[in-house]
Amino acid sequence: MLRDFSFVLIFILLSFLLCFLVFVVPWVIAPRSKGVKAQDIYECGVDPFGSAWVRYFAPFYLYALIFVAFDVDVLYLFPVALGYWREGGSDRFLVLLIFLAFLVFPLAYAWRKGVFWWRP
Amino acid sequence: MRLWLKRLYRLYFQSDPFKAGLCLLAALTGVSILLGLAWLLGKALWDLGISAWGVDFLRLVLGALWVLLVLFGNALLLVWVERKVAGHMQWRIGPKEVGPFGLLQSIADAVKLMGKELVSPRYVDKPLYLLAPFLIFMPCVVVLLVIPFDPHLQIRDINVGIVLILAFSSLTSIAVFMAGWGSVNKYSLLGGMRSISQQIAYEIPMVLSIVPVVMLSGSLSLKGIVEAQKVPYLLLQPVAFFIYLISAVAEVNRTPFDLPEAESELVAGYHIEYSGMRFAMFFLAEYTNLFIVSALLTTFFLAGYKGPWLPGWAWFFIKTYLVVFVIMWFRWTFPRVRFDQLLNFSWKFLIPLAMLNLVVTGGVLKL
Amino acid sequence: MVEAVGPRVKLGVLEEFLNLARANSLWPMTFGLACCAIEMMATVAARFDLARFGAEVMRPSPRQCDFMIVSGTITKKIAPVVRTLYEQMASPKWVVAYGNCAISGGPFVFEGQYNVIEGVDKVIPVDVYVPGCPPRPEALLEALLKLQEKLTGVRRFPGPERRW
Amino acid sequence: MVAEGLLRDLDAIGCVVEEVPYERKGYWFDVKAQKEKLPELAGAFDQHGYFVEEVVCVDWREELELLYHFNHWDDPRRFSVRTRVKATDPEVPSIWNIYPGAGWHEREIHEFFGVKFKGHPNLSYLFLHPDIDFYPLRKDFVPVTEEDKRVLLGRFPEGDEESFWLNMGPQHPSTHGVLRLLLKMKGEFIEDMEPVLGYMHRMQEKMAEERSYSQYYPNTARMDYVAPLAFSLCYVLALERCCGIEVPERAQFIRLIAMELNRIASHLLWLGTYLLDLGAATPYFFAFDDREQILDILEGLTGSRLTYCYYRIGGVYEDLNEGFLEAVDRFIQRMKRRLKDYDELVTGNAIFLGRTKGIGVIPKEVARRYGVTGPNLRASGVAFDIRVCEPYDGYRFLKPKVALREEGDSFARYLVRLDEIRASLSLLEEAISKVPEGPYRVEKLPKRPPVGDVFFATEGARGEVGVYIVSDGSDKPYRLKWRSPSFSNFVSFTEIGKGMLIADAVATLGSLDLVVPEMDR
Repeated sequence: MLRDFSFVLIFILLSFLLCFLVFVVPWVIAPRSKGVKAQDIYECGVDPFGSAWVRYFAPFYLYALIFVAFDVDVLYLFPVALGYWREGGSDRFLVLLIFLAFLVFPLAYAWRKGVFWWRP
Repeated sequence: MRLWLKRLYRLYFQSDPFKAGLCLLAALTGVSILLGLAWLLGKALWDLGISAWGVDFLRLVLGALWVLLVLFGNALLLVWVERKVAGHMQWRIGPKEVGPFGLLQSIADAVKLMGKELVSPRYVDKPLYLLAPFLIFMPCVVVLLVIPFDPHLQIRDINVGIVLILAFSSLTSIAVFMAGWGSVNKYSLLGGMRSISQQIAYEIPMVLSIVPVVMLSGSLSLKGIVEAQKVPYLLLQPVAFFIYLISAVAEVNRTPFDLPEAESELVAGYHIEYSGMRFAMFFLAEYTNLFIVSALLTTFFLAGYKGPWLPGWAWFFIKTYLVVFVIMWFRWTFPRVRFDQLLNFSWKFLIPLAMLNLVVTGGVLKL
Repeated sequence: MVEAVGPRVKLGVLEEFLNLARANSLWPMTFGLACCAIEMMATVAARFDLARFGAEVMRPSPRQCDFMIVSGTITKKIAPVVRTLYEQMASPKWVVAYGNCAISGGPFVFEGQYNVIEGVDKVIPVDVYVPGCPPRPEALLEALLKLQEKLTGVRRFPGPERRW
Repeated sequence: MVAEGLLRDLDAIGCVVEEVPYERKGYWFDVKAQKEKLPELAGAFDQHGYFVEEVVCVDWREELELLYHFNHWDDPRRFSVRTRVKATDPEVPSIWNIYPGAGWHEREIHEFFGVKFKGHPNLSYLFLHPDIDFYPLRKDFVPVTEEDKRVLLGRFPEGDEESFWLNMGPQHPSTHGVLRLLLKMKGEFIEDMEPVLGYMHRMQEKMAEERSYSQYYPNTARMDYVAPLAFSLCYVLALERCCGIEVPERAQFIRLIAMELNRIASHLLWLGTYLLDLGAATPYFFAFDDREQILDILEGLTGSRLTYCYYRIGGVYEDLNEGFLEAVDRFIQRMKRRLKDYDELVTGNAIFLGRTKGIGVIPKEVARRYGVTGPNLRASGVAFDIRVCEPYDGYRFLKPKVALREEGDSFARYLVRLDEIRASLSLLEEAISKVPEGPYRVEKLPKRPPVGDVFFATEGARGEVGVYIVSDGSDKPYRLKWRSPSFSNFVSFTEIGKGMLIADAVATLGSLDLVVPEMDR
């Protein structure tokens, strides 16, 4: 197990190293632009009004909230599914149904509350 | 040296069909030899057993080389294939002049991007902006670790492979959001926002469509799943297959779901401020992710490397690239959906359907 | 106008190799100004197919493209925009002045005119000029070949005279 | 009829209405009004369902003359309402609250002539660059005063740092040129917008005053470069109407054939770029390939691919070239097959339907108040087509079928344009079988047009193209004003676009088929 994940760790490091090397090359061999606006923020060729970091509107956060309600539960489905077929009796199906019912509930609630209906 | 370069140049651009054919043949032979070599090495190592530290180390080194080969070879190939496929679908021929059949086109692109300036705008949030290309590249490398290209060509068969893949591919959305937020550009911010809600919306149907596969195979290791498929699960789980296909297209941000980089709305989306190699990382990640989701689709539903006559890796690559072709076909046929339609399609249609599919599967298995 | 500083390390052979790659992967910017933009679009389309030379990757963001096709009249209002976009492009970068308007103001120059800048080279440096009103798509292809020639010193297709 | 009822109302208001010969002037009624009575007058026109075609200002040195052209969909008899103001301190009541479309024309006149419109909420720069510190279209040099400059620089959101302002354009893939929209966003929704035009303002109207009639003529094709023949035709026909030239029938047929081919080419280009806006790349290549066939035919006829200079006052430049009619016939057969392909590829596509159905609806009332014309209007259920209402040239012999849809959304506009391609094909089929023999142009032309004014409207691919020419008897126009359909079509978007998703805004903007240099002139 530990050896498995040492592989993963080494590969992560490898990818970072590779990326770093790839970024050093252009730093060395690429020419650089000069210009007053070269380092400015691009916005279709004109100066932007105000910052991009402003208060953002709600629908995205609502989606994020139901996702949180969902994702962890969905991940627990894997242990349920793993031995589902070969082990245990028909009562497993009932367990699955109960599990899914918990998933259906937030979805139905969000649907009812109009999260999926966009309006300005 | 100069003369040699010019000769090379002439070979590139004024090649007759004969020379072109020769070049292609040479390239194909080279790739086959490399693949065969990797296969043989993998097989030999497999036979040696995996207890010894030395063998592990060897596997690691060879695995790293293999991953690099797949990563860059695949991206170069797919860029060329995509442009060629697009060309032929659109009554034109696509890249043709750069090398035989335009085969060197993607290499020229890569080298050019290597020599391009890395602009880092003044007002960006430096840590986020600089880290995003690293983070988008990392999952691509790690996920290739567990993909079974062949019975003998899998760098490491981790027993919770699926969970690992899901965990790391979720990182992509974080990287994209970091890029969008860190650029302090309004278009990229919109792109980042879209990206993150799109990825989380389509991750759930994706997971829910994998769960029946796990139920059927009783294994979380990718190799175990392939070995458990007496018949391709496409036949047993057609609904899950289509849900996975749609979610996969959405996960890799391709038309009709390419909202985060929607060209006609958000100019270039989240990577709008990235230039040169940094942009190339996003480009590379896009094509590698395309390969990965196709490979996973092959593994889960099309019986992976299994198949008669041909060696395993050949079957694997044939199936994977077939899926890649289908996804490309989508791209050049469909318009882009609207953003709320995209999200609601997942939440209102795909997720309930996936749950229903799960219930039916569970019921049938316990009958 | 000095628009760029050279690389930190410059090697002759490396530079030639890079230029060879650059010449074969010139990505234009999606920036249509006026009439000539339609001919630019026609050049990308099926009959003329800019993709043959690997130049069909229209990048809308200036950070990611290699050359700008100035396809139309430069008015006083658009000139700063063109200048900004040019500066925001990542170097190395090139400019094609496509059409008479971009070269000299074209048919829109007359006594007492108040809004047209007579030539885009008053705003940004230009590498290739393509005359015509509008130039045919073949002319844009020729401009691309000229740009490649400028980079590699070699003409792709044997022209009137072979250099080597 | 509507006009009679209106005439009674106008009498009640107390305006002098004069009936003028339509064949020479291009309008039926000439209304002279006091400037104070303008709002009242506009109200009367509004009650009878008229729309503003254009607002023109003519500088007579001591006085400025303002002209409002009103027209009606069901009773297309044009009213020309004129009022005069002192050139030293020109001030007129604005009619923007009755006709918001006219409000946009008023903004244009304000910055080009310095006429102040009392009650107008926003008289900031629309076309011009802030450095230009005089009124360009005035005959004498009139500098912009400090006070006026403040008004002109008025409404930029400099202080408003809290909101999410997004610049869409000038360099943006889906604005097709250099249109700039300053959007006030609320997340993905558009709360408010401020268009900035004039990035392609090429002084067409000023240039006309500097050049002789024939010198100016080639530039007409550079305004709407997608369907340039409509503008050429309009200009040529206006001068013919002014001079009373009767064109041979063969020339009229040739003009009609070229014009209809050009219309199909324009709609094909629109089809391709619109689908590109919606994210589908392939139809773009298909449409351009079909368009190339038309360009081949027109190149054989006119000698150029895009900016034609083919029509001449009193006919056309050259007779039909050899094999032209056969080529047109071949194209018609090909195009009929191809339309089926488009139907299969695009029309039935569920994603396309989801993106366009019910999106960007232009109600009839909005269309009227903004002066929307062309396919955009016909998609809203109004059968108003200049080719049928005021038949000119070859359209007096051949009637096109008017494509009509009721929904008014983007999908309806798409269908109307496809139907127009079909209608144009059948019209072409009829025309090439009926081309009469005879001369293709008149030999004797008058040196210069007589003193007077003339209006002419033709149906371009985007809507009603109109030109208003004031001649003082010299070889240069005294004043020339274009009515560009894209401008009126576009300003309607400032109303319907509010509260839209940005993706819908792209889909709607694309479906309006805008050509920016035509808006900016």
